[in-house]
Amino acid sequence: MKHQSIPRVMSKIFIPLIMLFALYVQFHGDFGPGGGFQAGVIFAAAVVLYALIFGLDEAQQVVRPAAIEVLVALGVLIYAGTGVVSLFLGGEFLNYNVFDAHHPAHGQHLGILFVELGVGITVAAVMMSIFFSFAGRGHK
Amino acid sequence: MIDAHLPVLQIVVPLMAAPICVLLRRKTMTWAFAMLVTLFSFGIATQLLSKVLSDGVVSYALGGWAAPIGIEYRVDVVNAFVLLLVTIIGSVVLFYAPPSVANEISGERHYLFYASYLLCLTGLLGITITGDAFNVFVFLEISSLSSYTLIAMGRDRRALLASYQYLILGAIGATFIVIAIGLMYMMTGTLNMADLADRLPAMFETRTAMVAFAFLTVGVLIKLALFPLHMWLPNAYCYAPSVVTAFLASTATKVLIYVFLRFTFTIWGAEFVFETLNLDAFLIPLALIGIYVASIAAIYQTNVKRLLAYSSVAQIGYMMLGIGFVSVTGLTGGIVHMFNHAMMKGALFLAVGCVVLRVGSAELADWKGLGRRMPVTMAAFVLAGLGLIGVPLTAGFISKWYLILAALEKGWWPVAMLALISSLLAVMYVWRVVEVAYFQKPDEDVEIKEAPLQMQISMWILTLATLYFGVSTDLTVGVAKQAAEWLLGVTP
Amino acid sequence: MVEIIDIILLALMVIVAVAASRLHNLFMSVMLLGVFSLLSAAMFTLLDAVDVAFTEAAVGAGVSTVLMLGTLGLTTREEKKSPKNNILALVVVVITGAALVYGTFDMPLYGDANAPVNTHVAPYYIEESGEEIGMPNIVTSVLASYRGYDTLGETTVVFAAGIGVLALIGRVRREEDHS
Amino acid sequence: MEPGLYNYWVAIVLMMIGLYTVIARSNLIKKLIGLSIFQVSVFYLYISMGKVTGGTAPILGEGILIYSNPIPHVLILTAIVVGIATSALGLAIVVRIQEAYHTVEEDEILEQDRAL
Repeated sequence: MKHQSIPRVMSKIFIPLIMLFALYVQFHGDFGPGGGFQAGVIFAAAVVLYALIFGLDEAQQVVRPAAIEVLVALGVLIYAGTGVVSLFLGGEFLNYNVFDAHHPAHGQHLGILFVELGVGITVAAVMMSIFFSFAGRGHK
Repeated sequence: MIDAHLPVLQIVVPLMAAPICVLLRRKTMTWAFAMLVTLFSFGIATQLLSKVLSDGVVSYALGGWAAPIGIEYRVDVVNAFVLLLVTIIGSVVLFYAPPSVANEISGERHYLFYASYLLCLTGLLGITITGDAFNVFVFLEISSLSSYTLIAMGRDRRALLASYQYLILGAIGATFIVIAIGLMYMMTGTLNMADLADRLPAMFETRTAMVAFAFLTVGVLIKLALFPLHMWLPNAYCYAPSVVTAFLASTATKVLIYVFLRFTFTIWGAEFVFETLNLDAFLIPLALIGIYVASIAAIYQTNVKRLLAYSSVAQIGYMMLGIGFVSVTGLTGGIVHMFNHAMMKGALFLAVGCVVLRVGSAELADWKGLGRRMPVTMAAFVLAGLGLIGVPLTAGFISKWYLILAALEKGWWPVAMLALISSLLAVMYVWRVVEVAYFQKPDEDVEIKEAPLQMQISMWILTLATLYFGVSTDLTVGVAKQAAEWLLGVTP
Repeated sequence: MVEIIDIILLALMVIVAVAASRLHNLFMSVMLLGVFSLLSAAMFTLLDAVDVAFTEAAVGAGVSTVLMLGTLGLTTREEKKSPKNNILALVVVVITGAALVYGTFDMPLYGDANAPVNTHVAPYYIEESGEEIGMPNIVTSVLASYRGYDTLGETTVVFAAGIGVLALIGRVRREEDHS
Repeated sequence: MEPGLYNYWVAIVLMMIGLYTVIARSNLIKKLIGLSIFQVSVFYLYISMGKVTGGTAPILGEGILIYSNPIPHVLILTAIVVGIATSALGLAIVVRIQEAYHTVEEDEILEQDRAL
């Protein structure tokens, strides 16, 4: 599809919108349906779309495989790290109340924000990595 | 501070170490780091066991939410013992790993191998420590997915199909467990194990409860490979990398046996399972048939890894036999055998790994004359093999002693006889290897070196453990007896 | 009205599942699996599980379909007719299904507000989460906080699958081959 | 129509279609398709048990008195993720099998191995 202009132009409009929607889903999970997992999948979908239209090599220039591997690990570390921080603040593992000594609910908000971010990063990175692995297998 | 958080650190430390391995990437560094982390988990497990033995049950509310609102970690003498077992094997096998892994897996994937190894360890520990039924499923999948990866990394192409078949059966087993947990939840409204134990008895009369128990049992039995649901095991153990075989054979099925114990005794209660449903009437024959069929199959194998894999299926039969007696002696025998078999099978598979490194094959035909060419490795193999048979002064004797004692206690002479006679089959399959290694001349005369010291140290630790626990039984039988009493509710 | 939609959806799901199972064209089978996921997502919405519906649509109809199609591209599009006799499979499935149906007869009826699931633990989340967590979406509160540890496990499962795929079919880094 | 047990039965029928496909088919991809159907049907069983008649989605709002049970939703969100993780890994293995054996039919693979 590299040389067809309609998909190329359309995707240039849609990919930013998809990414924006992913961010909306990521941070709106407290109010409506959504959260890190769904956001991660949608974000990865944007990159997959880019790869389908502009080619795998082009996409891997934008998101380098080495960077994806770092992100795969980073998400889990953010999630578990949130728990470790709560340990150091004197609470049980993943007890977000301790993040804000005066308003436990604020602490909960903060904690959920972080862990959802961790989920989002790992899921997006894993989905991209899996897609690149499959696509790269047929590429050679 | 650390003391209060021991239960969660047991899991979170190896869990976080896996992504850190991915970040480290360099093979020596990832191994060294993984080694450090595994030893640390081993330290935590010893601490936990001594804490449980002196203070009783340790409970930890994750997220600060008390059960049943939140997820609870609950350590008693039963799972503290299993945690210790898994971390011992995890450390010893990991110490052994580098030369063998370097030989069997291409270098640029070593960091992924060690990350998966840590994840598998995390999953097994997580299943063991948790007090929440659904959490068991989540950690079961962590360990399963990483073991599918580890098995598929074997260098023979048959490893791929073995891993795939394990994946399919494992997924079916796990889905059965999910169905069962769903039905249990449906009837009680809770997922916490202690809360389930309180609320399930009111539902024992319902057909739903019975079906839930049936699905749970089938799901767990697939995963722990009790005959005739063992189809995935021989190929998976045979074609996996040597290190993976040694690790999984000594831990994965043991942890699933623990899950079986936990669900039947703690959650459903021995009375319902064995008196209302009469599970023992089904378990004991199955265990005995399994012992015989798998032992005979082992005799006919031409590959040492596969031979030992069939022997594992048979040994699982002994453990389930002990559980089926539903007595303190029987359960003690089952639990001790879990521990002792992990040591013996670990030693045997590590010895096979040494041979594979130097000879390049686990085919029996290539083992001719190994007794003279790799005397140290083969000596360990023979000693651990004697344990498998159940020769006195080895650990295997202790566990079989208790199993036979339990049968006699019940007055079940035929069962005791059958268990005793089955040892002859073990003599036969161990002898086949010994005969080839010591009494047959090699086809060609090439010099073969012993495996590197690092590998031999690990192998001998487990071999000597087999001998040590055949003489000194304070740790094994002592703790196992307490665990058995705890499970049967006869502890004061 | 809702019941009619229910029945139509369920009937469609059964038809699609049977077709996906029977067709020998794997491409169509995979597409039907995607349709099956979408239909179940619709069903989940009717059952008030909006979060689950969203995820099932994104995962079942999206990710899973893409991965399956990717695999078909690398392997084959046609399933060979299997000569195997399937009586054994049929027996296993019939027994399993019959056991499950037998189990349903003592289940609480569908939609019963007094079923154990709706009277124990769940009311706590519904009543207290607004105060304790301060978020309107109860599913998010339970997922990320009350049972947040399960979600850590879930993220780890995704991680495990990620490095598994990388280990099996990932790109081999050329620069490390020389060292 | 009085709601009763019928949707549990439909869930069971769907599960069995999936399970049958997993056990009976020889094509490795088809088995994974069957596994997905099996798992999604189990999700449906879970979600059904959390539905409360007259309830709404468990998102707190003014003037809403009855909510459906959020716990099955949470559990199934986790299970969906586990399901796709298993499928992805399974498909990766299938790709490797195709490269090693040039077929994805289980019986043909076993035949090739036996021929060795």
